[in-house]
Amino acid sequence: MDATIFGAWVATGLTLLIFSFLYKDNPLFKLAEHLYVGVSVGYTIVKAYDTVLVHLVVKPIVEQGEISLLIPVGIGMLMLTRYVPKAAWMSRYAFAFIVGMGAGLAIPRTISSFILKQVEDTIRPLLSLAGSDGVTFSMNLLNPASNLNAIIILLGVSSVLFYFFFSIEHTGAGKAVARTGIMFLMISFGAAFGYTVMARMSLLIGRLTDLIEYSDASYGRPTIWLLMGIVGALFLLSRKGQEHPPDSH
Amino acid sequence: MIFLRRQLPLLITLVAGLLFAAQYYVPHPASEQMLTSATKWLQIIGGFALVLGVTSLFHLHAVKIRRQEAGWGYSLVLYAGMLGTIAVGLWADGKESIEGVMTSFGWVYNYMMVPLQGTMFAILAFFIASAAYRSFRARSREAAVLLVAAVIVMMGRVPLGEYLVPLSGDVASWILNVLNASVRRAILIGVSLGAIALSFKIIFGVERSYLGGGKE
Amino acid sequence: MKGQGGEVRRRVRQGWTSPAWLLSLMMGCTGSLLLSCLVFAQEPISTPPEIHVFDTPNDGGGSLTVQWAPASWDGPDVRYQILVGDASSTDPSTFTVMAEFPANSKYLKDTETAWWTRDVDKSWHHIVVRSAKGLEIKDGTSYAVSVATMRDDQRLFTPVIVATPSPDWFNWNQLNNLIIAASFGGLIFYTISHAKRNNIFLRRIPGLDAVDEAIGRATELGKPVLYLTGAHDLHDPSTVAAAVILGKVAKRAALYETELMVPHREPITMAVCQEITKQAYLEAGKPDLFKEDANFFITSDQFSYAAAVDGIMLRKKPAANFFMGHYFAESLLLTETGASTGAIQIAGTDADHQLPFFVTTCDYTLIGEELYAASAYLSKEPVQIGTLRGQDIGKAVILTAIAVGTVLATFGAVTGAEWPQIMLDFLSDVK
Amino acid sequence: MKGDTVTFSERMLKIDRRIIFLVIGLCTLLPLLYPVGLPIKISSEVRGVYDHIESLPEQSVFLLSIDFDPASKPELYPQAIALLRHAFRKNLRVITMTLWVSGTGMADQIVTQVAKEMGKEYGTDYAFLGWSPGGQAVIINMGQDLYSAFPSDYGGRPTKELPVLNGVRNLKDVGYMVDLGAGKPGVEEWYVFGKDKYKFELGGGCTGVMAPGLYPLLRSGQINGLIGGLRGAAEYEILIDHKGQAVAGMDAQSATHIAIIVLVIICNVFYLSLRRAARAQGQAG
Repeated sequence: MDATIFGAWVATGLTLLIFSFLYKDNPLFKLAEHLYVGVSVGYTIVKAYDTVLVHLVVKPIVEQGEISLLIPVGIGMLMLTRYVPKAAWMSRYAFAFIVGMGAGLAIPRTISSFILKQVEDTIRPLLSLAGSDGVTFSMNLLNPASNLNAIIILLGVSSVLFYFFFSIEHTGAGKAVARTGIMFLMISFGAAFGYTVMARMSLLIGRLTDLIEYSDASYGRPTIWLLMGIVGALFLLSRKGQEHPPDSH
Repeated sequence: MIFLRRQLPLLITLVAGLLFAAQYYVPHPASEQMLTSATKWLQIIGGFALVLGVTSLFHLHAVKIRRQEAGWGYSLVLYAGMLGTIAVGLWADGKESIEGVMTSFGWVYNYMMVPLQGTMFAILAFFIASAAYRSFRARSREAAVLLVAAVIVMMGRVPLGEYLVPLSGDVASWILNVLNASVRRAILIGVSLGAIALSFKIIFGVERSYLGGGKE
Repeated sequence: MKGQGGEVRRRVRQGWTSPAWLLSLMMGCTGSLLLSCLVFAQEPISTPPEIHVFDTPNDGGGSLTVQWAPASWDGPDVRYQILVGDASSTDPSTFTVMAEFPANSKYLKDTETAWWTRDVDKSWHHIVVRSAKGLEIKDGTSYAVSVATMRDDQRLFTPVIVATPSPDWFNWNQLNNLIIAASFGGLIFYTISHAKRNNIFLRRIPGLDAVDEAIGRATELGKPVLYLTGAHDLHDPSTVAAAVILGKVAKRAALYETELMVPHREPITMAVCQEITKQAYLEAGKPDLFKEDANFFITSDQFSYAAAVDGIMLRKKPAANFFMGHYFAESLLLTETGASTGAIQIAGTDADHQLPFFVTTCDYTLIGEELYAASAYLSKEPVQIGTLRGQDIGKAVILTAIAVGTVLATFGAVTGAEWPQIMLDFLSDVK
Repeated sequence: MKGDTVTFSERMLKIDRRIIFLVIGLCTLLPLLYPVGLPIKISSEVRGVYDHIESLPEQSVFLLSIDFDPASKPELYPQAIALLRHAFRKNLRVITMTLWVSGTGMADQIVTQVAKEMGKEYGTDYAFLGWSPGGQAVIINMGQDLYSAFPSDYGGRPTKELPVLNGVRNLKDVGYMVDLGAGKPGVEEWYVFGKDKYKFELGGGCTGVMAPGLYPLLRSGQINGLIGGLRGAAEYEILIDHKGQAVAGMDAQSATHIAIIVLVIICNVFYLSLRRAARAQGQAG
C-alpha cells in the first residue's frame, strides 16, 4: 500500500480515537492519548539529539575546533545528574546558572518593553492642537488614537491597576474605582472568551477538513470505515463494562 | 559540603543574574561578545533541559509497568510509541524530509503526531458548546457584562455576524482595540512588576524553590 | 582657515565637471523637482557655521556622530554630504562620501534621544556615520570629517574636523531604565524586610468569605467538599497559593465535620497537601477526623484526570467545588460538570486564558494576583506580603506617573511648550 | 403553569450534552460541505502586516518564525501559507525558522510546499534554518550573530554558504520579521528579546486565544500588525487574492459562532426563568 494512503488511514483512525472521548472517557481514547505522549516525547528526543548534539556541539567542535562549547555541554550534563540521587545536588549548578541568567536578562528588558513602552503609550495629550482651529477634542471611537479613546484607555489602565491593589481597602471612592476596574476586566475577559471560542472552533474546522479529505474514494474512504469500526468497538466496550461495573474512584 | 551544595549555587545565580542584567547597559564589544557566547551556551543547555523535561515520564511509566499497576498496558503503548519514534528518527537522520521527499520519520510526524495533537484540542470545541448551553450563565452583573462582550466579539469576528448586524464588526473592533487593550495593558504592567520582583528575589537568593533536587 | 576655503571653492568646480556628481545631483533633484520652490533658490548658501564631530556616545564603537545647526536655506533643493577621510589629509574633496541627503532631513528630533544625552537643540541636523563601502570606520583610528552643502553647481565644504571612534562602557540613554530597575529592586527588599518586622495591612479578599459560606452550605446539605490544586507542581507560585488556601478550607471542613476530597495530578503536591490537611485538622482540634485518603492521586494525564474528577462530581455530588492554582483547557470540562451538579463553585487562578470560563461557570473567582494575595493574607509569610506590598507601591508610582504625565502632555499639546517633554523623557524608552 | 415552566427549563438545561455535540458537529460539517462564501471585511490589524510587506523593496530580507505545533495548525498554518505566498510574490529574500520543536516538521513542509508552488529555489530565494532549543536565548543569539545561533540550516548545510543570507549578519539586518506564535516563545518574546534591542520591524500572527493579549503591543506600535486566528488568516488570503483553507473555513466559523451565541442565550433565558421562579417561590414560602 502507498505510504500516503496508509498514512491517511492511520491519521483518520487516531483522530477518531481521540474524538471518542466525546462519548466518554474510554480505553480507545486512553490508548491514543498515551501513544500521542510517547510519539511526541520520542520526536523531541530525536530532534534534540540531531540539532543540539550533532549540529550545535559535535560539528562545531570537530570542524571548527570550538572547544569552548564543551562548557555548556558540561553544564547540561550536570543537569542530568538529577537522575542519580547521590549526585542530584550537582544539578543545582546548572539550574543556578540558567535561572540566574534568565532572571538577569529579563529585568532590564521587561522594564523597557512592558513598563516604559506601555506607560509611554498611555500618556497621551487629552486635547490636541489642530492647526489654526486651536484646541480640539477628537471623539471618533473607531480611531484608537482619538482623544476620547485616549481617555477611555487611561481610565481602563488606572482602574484595573487600582483593582489589583492589596494594601488599600476598597471603600468610598476606592470602591467606585475598583468596580470600574472589574467592569473593564469583565469586558476584556469577554473579548478573550469570544476569541477563545473562535480558536477552538477553528481547530475543529481544521480537523473536520482533514476528515472530509480522507473520506474520499482515492484513499479508500478511511473516515467512513473507521468511524463504523470505532462505534462498534465502543458499543462492545460498553456492553463489557456493564457486565463488570467499575468500582468507585 | 554545605557551601558546595547550598551556597555555591546561590552565588552562581547571584553572579550570573547581576552580570547579565548589567550587560544590558554596557554597549562595549567585550560585553556584547560575552552575551553572544553565553546565549549560545544557553541554547545548548536548553537542549539538555528539554530532554530532562520530557524524560521525567520515563520513570513514572517504567514504575507502572514494573509493578503492573492499573493501566500499565497504556504505559507500554507510551513506551512503544516513544521507542518506535526514536528508532525511526535516528534511521532518518532526524529529518522529516530530505530534498523535499518525506522520510519515515516525517511519516510518523505527519500521520501520527499531527492528527493526535491537533485533535486533542479540537475536542474542546464541543465542550465549549455544551458549557455555553449548560453553564455560561449571567450569575452576577460581572458575568453578564462578560457574556455580552463575548457575544458581541463572537458576532463581530465572523462574516455572518457582520452580515446580520453590520455594526457588530466595528463595535467588536472597538472593544478589542480600546477596552481590551487598556485592561491587557494594566495586566501586562502588573505582571511585569511581579516578574521583575521575582527575578530580583531569585538573583538575591530570597526565592530558591527552583533549586530543588535532592536533600541538603 | 581662509586658504582652505579658497581651496574648497576650486575643488567644487572640479567636482562639477565629474559626471558622477552630475548623476547623483540629477538623481537627487528629479524626485523633488516640483518642491524646489523659488523661495529658497534666491538665498545664497554657505557652509554650516558650527559643526560638531565626535565619537558616537553610548555605543559599541565603530561610528562617529556629526551634528550641525539648521540653516535658513534648508530645503529639498539643497543637499548635504558627509565626507570622511584619513586623519592626516586636509582636502575634503578627496574624502569618501559616506552619506548624502536633502537638507531638510536627518534632524536630531527624528531620533529617539533623552535630554540628558543631548548637548544641542533638537532642531539640529544629526547623523551617525558607520562603516560603508569604500571606508571602514575602525575604533581607535582618527578620521577627518567634513560636511558639504550643495545646490545646483555649488558645493561648499566646512573645515575638516578630526575625531576618533571608540566603544563605550555605559549607555546613558538607558539611565532611566537602570534607575527604575535599581529602585524597584531596592523597594522589594525593603518591603520584605519591613514585613518581617512589622504587620502590614492587606485588604480582605472577598473570595475568602465565600469559602466559609460554601463549606457551611455543604455541611447543611451533608455533602462533601471537593478541592483541586491545579495542573502545575509546587515550583509554581499558584500551586503554593492553592496549597496554602487548602489549609484554610481543610480547617473549616474539620470544624464543621464535613468530608473533604482532594484529587491530585502530581504525587509530590499530594504528599505536601496531605501534611497541610493533617495540620489543619490538628489545629481545628479534630485530629481523629483526619483521613489519610482525603488526598489521593488520580493520573497526570490532562483529560483523563478531568474525566475522572467529573466522575467523582457526578457520583458524590459535592456541594462545594474549589478550583485553585493553574489550569489549562481542562478547566471547562471540570467547571461545567460542577455547575451542572448544582454545587457552589469557587475558583482562583492566574491562568488568564482560562479566567473567562471560570468567571462564567463559577460563583466566585479570584482573579490573577488575587490568588497570591489571598494566600499571603492567610499564610502571613513576610516574603509574600512584602513582595505584594512592594508591587503595590510600584503600581502606585506608575499610576502617579501616568496621571502627572497625562497632565503634562495635555499642557504641552495645548500651549506648545517644550518643557513638559523634558519631564516625559524619563518615562520614555530611548535607546 | 409556573411549575410547568420550571420543570421544562430544568429539563431543558439537563439534556444530554452529546446532543449539543451533535449540533456543533453538524454546524461545522455542513458549511464545509456546502460553502456559501460570505464577504469578509479587512481589519486594520491585518492590513498593517500586509501593507508593510507591500512597501518592502525587492530582495529585502523577510524573516518568518513559525512558532507553533500541530495543536494550532488549523489557525496558523493558513497564515503561514498566505504570508509566504505574499513574500515570494514580492521577491523578498525569505528566511524561515522555528522555536517550537514539535513544529519543525510542519514548518519544513509549509516552506517547501509554498516555495515549490511559487517556483523558488532553495538557498538563493529562501532558506529554512530549522529548530534550535533555548527559546529566548536563540532570539538574543540571532540578534548578536545569526550564524552562531544557526551554524547550519535544516538540511545540514552551513548557513554561511547560503547566498540568500548575503549581507545578513544578525537580526539588525532583517527588513521585516513576522512571528507566528501559539504561546511561549512567541510574539512577546520576539519583542522583548529581539526587537527591543535589535530594532527590526516586527509583525505578529497568533492563535485566537493569544490575540486579545497582544493588543497593548499593537497600540503602542511595538508590533505593526496582528493576524489573529483563522479569521485573520482569511483576511490575509483575501488581501493577497489567493483564497485558501482559511476563507473556506469562514462559513463553518460563522455557523458555529451563531450556534454558540444561540446556546448562550437559551441557557440564560432558562437560567433567568428558573431564578425568577425560585425567587417567587421563596417569597411565597
